Amino acid sequence: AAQKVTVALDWTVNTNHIGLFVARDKGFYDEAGLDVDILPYGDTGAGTLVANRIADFGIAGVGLFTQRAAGADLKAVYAVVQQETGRLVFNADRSEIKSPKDLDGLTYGGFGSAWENTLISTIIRHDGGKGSFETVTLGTSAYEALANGSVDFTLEVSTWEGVDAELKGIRQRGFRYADYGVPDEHTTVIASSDAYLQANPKAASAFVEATRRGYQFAVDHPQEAGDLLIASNKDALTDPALIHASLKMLVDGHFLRSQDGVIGTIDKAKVEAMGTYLFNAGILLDGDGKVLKERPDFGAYFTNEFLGA
Amino acid sequence: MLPAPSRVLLQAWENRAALAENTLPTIRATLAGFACSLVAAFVLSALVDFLAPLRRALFPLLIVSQTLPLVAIAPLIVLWFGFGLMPKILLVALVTFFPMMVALVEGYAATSKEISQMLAAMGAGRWRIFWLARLPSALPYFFAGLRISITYAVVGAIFAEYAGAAKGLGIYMLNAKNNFRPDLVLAAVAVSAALTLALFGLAVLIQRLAMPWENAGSESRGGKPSGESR
Amino acid sequence: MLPAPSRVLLQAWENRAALAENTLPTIRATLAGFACSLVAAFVLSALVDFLAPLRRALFPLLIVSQTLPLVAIAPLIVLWFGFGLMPKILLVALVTFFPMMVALVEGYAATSKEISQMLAAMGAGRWRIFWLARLPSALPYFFAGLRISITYAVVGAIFAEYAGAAKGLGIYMLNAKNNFRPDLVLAAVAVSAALTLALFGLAVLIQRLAMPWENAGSESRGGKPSGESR
Amino acid sequence: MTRLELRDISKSFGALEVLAGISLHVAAGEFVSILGPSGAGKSTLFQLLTGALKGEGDMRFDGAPLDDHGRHFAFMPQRDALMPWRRVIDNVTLGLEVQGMPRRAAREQVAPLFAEFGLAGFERAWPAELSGGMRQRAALLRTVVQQRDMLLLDEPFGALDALTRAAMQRWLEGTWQRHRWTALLITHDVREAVYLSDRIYLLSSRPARIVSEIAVPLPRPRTTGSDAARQAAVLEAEILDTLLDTGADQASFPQTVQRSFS
Amino acid sequence: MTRLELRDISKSFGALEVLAGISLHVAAGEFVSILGPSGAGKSTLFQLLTGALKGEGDMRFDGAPLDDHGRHFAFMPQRDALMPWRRVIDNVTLGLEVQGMPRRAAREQVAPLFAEFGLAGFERAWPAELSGGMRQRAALLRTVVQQRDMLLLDEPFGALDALTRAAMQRWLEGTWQRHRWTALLITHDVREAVYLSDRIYLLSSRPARIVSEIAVPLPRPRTTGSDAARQAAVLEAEILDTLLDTGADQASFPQTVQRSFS
Ligand SMILES: Nc1ncnc2c1ncn2[C@@H]1O[C@H](COP(=O)(O)OP(=O)(O)OP(=O)(O)O)[C@@H](O)[C@H]1O
Ligand SMILES: Nc1ncnc2c1ncn2[C@@H]1O[C@H](COP(=O)(O)OP(=O)(O)OP(=O)(O)O)[C@@H](O)[C@H]1O
Ligand SMILES: Cc1ncc(C[n+]2csc(CCO)c2C)c(N)n1
Ligand SMILES: [Mg+2]
Ligand SMILES: [Mg+2]
Repeated sequence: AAQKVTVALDWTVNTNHIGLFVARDKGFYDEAGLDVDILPYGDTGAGTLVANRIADFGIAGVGLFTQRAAGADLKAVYAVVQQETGRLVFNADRSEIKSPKDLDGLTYGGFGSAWENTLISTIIRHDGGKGSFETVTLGTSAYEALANGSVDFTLEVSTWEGVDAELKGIRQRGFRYADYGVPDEHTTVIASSDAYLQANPKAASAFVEATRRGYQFAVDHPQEAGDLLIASNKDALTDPALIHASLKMLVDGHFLRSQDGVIGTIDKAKVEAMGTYLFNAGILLDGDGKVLKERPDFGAYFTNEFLGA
Repeated sequence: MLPAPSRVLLQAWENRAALAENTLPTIRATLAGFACSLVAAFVLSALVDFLAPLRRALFPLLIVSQTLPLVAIAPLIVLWFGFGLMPKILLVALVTFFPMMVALVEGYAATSKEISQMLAAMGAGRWRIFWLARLPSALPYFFAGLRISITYAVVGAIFAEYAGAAKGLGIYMLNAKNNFRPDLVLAAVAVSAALTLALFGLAVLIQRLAMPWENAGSESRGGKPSGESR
Repeated sequence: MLPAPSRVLLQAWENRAALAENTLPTIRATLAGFACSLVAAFVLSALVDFLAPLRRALFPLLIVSQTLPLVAIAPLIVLWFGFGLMPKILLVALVTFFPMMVALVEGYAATSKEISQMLAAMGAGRWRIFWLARLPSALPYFFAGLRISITYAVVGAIFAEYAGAAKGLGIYMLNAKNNFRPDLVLAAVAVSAALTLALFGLAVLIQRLAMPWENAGSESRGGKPSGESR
Repeated sequence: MTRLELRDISKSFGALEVLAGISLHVAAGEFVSILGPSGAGKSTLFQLLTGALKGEGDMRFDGAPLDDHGRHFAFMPQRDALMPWRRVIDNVTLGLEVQGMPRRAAREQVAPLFAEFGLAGFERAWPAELSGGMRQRAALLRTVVQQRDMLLLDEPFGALDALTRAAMQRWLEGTWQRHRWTALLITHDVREAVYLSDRIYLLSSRPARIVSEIAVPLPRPRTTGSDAARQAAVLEAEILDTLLDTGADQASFPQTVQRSFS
Repeated sequence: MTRLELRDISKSFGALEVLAGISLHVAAGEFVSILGPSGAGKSTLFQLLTGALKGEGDMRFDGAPLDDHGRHFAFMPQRDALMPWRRVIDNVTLGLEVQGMPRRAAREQVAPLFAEFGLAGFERAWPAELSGGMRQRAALLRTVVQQRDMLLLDEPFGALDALTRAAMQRWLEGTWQRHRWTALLITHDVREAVYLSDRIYLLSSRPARIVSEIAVPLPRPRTTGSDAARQAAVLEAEILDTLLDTGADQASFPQTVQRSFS
């Protein structure tokens, strides 16, 4: 019988998740002997679900660093994107914001994670500002708040919210993290737990490889993959144009598969760089809330061993 | 900022299939959860009525159970009970239980002294007094509580879905919102409001049927024909 | 899955400064919001009591206001009113208003027919009858509603903070959760529970003081000395 | 001068005909009683007068149609209708307060009457702490202090023992005489009716009709003298006879009454 | 054989002394009345008997300490305590139901009595639809159908007119005789006490003491005969005298009672 595998999402269904749906609906998981259940996005974070063994896999981001430092059993096994897709955005009509230092004193609509402040401070200070701003925790409402002027800026996934804004003709501007001293990263990864990986190495390999086939297919056949994603999420995805435009950007921008043809593989250097950056910023805390004194071994935060050849 | 009502209606109609499909699980969770909390409220309130010490021990616990910010515990419930119907039923029960419980307990206490004395003199035990006098006395209170509860039932189910569900009005709203479709969010909100209104109407109807004496002898202005002041 | 209580307590103590700092805004929002909803419940219930047609018109609206899934509208309210105290007050008021309103309306209806007739015969106008008979008759109902409401006040404030705030217990919980500190989440939950328990205790105390007659002549087993069955 | 005049008053509850054309009048300063079997419709008549119920027929007060029911009557309901949430004194001052008298003045006005009503020391008690008879006296006190044009009393002495009842009746008669109140009294006690009234209406059983109107030409104050007592006894006997006769057409009810005992 | 025996019963509510050493007894099959001023403590005594209140002193039933208050008495409270949520018939069958009788059987048993109590046609009415006297009769009916060892009646006829009252009294006397019930009656009506009782206890005003115990040696059934009536009148006068004498030590209350009228 097929082995059951569950995977939790980090956000409502979007093009970052395309590989999962393609692999599922194209039968790649079936062929790998897996019965994959894609858990819906909800208030309970994917990291929490995975670390607590409610889900076997989950989509994660930078949070993985802070959570693992705090003792969560999380390990990245697949890089959904090869470069940073995140971006700091604000409305284009805010002409007074010329560079990041102008963000000092403004209001940020955030998602409630510790690394956000570090990241934004870095950007502002790198530009010569003080790095002090107001944070309002909004979660999924951040983008409405930005549109309606309640907050001055936020962070976005440029291949999703950015594309949407462009399609809708909402004029926005933004700063790329990498331009202001933040190391490049795999913004979105798939993570599992050491406990699961050790107990189910075969299934883990099967899942990660089949998932890679899914992303591979999406890169090769973006139109068909997009339609497939829409078809299996009729209720949620009501704007086909957004899906296809977003996919186009993910593919053409070499996010899903790098120019060198790398797909899914996690770049040790990027993990080390991001980890070191966060460690130096002093936001990696242990389970008791104490700042980590020893630089952790970030090599343990990820593995490529389930990717196969 | 908000889409026009006409647009909401139109979109609701166009997406009626999806809406219907997502309403069903919510209704199921609402009804099941509400049924549980109804039973629990009756059983627990009766228990507490019989055992005063239990009341003193249980009430703080119950209050605490209400003070747990749902936002904080909904994820926990998902962690414990997974993504099935169970956690939704639990959350709905948790949300709707308290108003009925409080109303019942207050209602029992409103029983006329004379009537319970008379029953005791008839040789009625505590259980009979409860059944014959305290429970009927608590009915108007109970229905006040029921009306409050029932407005929370649907909301509770939607909330539970936010914490994690495959289908349901909550999920539909969440998706619509993150896909920048406020019109569909509002359509789902309208459906949930309609559901609640229907449940509320049902509660009022049941009250009418359950308390026929409330309208007896009331052919007069002002007030009910309650035997006497209380 | 859950941290040990000892650990929660220890961490609560170690982070007491941060907890206190985040508790204050929540208390402020809770009290302000509750005060608003108290006033609104009295004014509106009285209005509705005087104008039966208004009742028929207003009640569905009020019910709908309760059916709006908070998860869906909290963000909207925050977007409209900003991140200050205002949206929190509004949300707390929205959450706590309905139980008191329903209880009051039900309570007015429970007024003894004989008493209102007698007052009318004394020449008392509707307003006086309301003030002298209907309001006191509604008091036990009101307090049942109040107890329900008050347990929701803190939760409402926390919820509002979840939807968007700079500081507060809700934000503290959210951050703790996202940063994988279930112990701190629970510490904040404990604080919120303590707050609610305190408010609840206060409500019980006020009820005792406000209804001294409820214990009069009750030197007997079972039931209160209410004038007569109702 | 006719103060209250009812013409052909009828009232039904659904299919139940209760009042079937009641006509009666009460002159200013007159004390009139209504005697009638239990369940006849006496309390219903008062509910019509106080506006709590609507019926058919013509009701006039001082010649004008009775519309502001609340201005003319001090009404004592059959069940005491004390407010459990007000102390006895505050229940007693209720009518005065409704009339706009400041609370303190109202209390001062009623305070001396507590002793006369046997309620001294219970001013600050709650109604739930009173005995049945004490409740009734408190309700009566609440009624009489209102100083309205007319008293409507629905069985004001039903829960009182012979002594207390006699004392209250005497107080009522005396005070009534002093103030020249107009009064309409519902009672089930023939003696009480004779002792207090200028005229008595006898009601049939349901549907209630007026079967007889009896004048009580006894001198006032009705204190002593065996002559008056003898006259009263004759009247009482007459009334009981009438009641017995009219009661007889009511088939379902046992009519055999010991004349010697009742 | 002594059925109920009370020895030196006392009861206070806080500082208010209500019962000050009441001793009385009721023999099996005996009808005993308690007469006393309003507010004396009569109803309080019944509350002690039914276990609703705790006091001091010794209470025995058939020689054994009275602990299961619910097994011995059929109790009619002073205020009717009808349940507003039960139809009249279901209020009446309440005691039988509590005793475990099936509802249908209970209804069949009580149904014939509705006519006798003047409540025919009101079986399915709600209590709120009854007149004051009808409520009282329903409460009495609920009490007597219980067929307990002993009846405790707290002013069962207070709201009834003379005729209805006489009929009910007659019914009670007749039925009591037939069943040889034991009965303890609280009343404020001297005639009623004399008509119904074998013995009468007179209570002083609060704090209540027993001031006199009066035997009523009239023949039963107490139907007719002017001889009996004369004897009864003598007894009544005697009782009123005693009441007047004892009432006199109660300073705050007007004691002047018209002997001719009360
Ligand atoms: N629950 C109570 N709390 C305080 N005082 C009470 C209570 N019940 C009765 N009393 C007081 O006890 C006294 C006796 O009351 P009780 O009802 O026994 O009188 P009663 O003899 O039955 O009078 P009545 O003929 O008017 O019914 C009264 O003064 C009353 O105020
Ligand atoms: N609100 C009501 N609804 C239905 N029937 C009613 C209502 N009020 C009174 N009745 C009926 O009307 C009749 C007369 O009632 P009412 O109270 O006027 O009698 P009463 O003459 O005052 O009797 P009592 O001497 O027993 O107080 C009764 O048969 C009663 O059942
Ligand atoms: C589609 C999509 N949009 C927003 C987020 C929320 N989010 C999480 S991390 C981050 C910033 C990236 O540097 C943002 C915006 C998400 N997870 N997926
Ligand atoms: Mg009446
Ligand atoms: Mg009494």
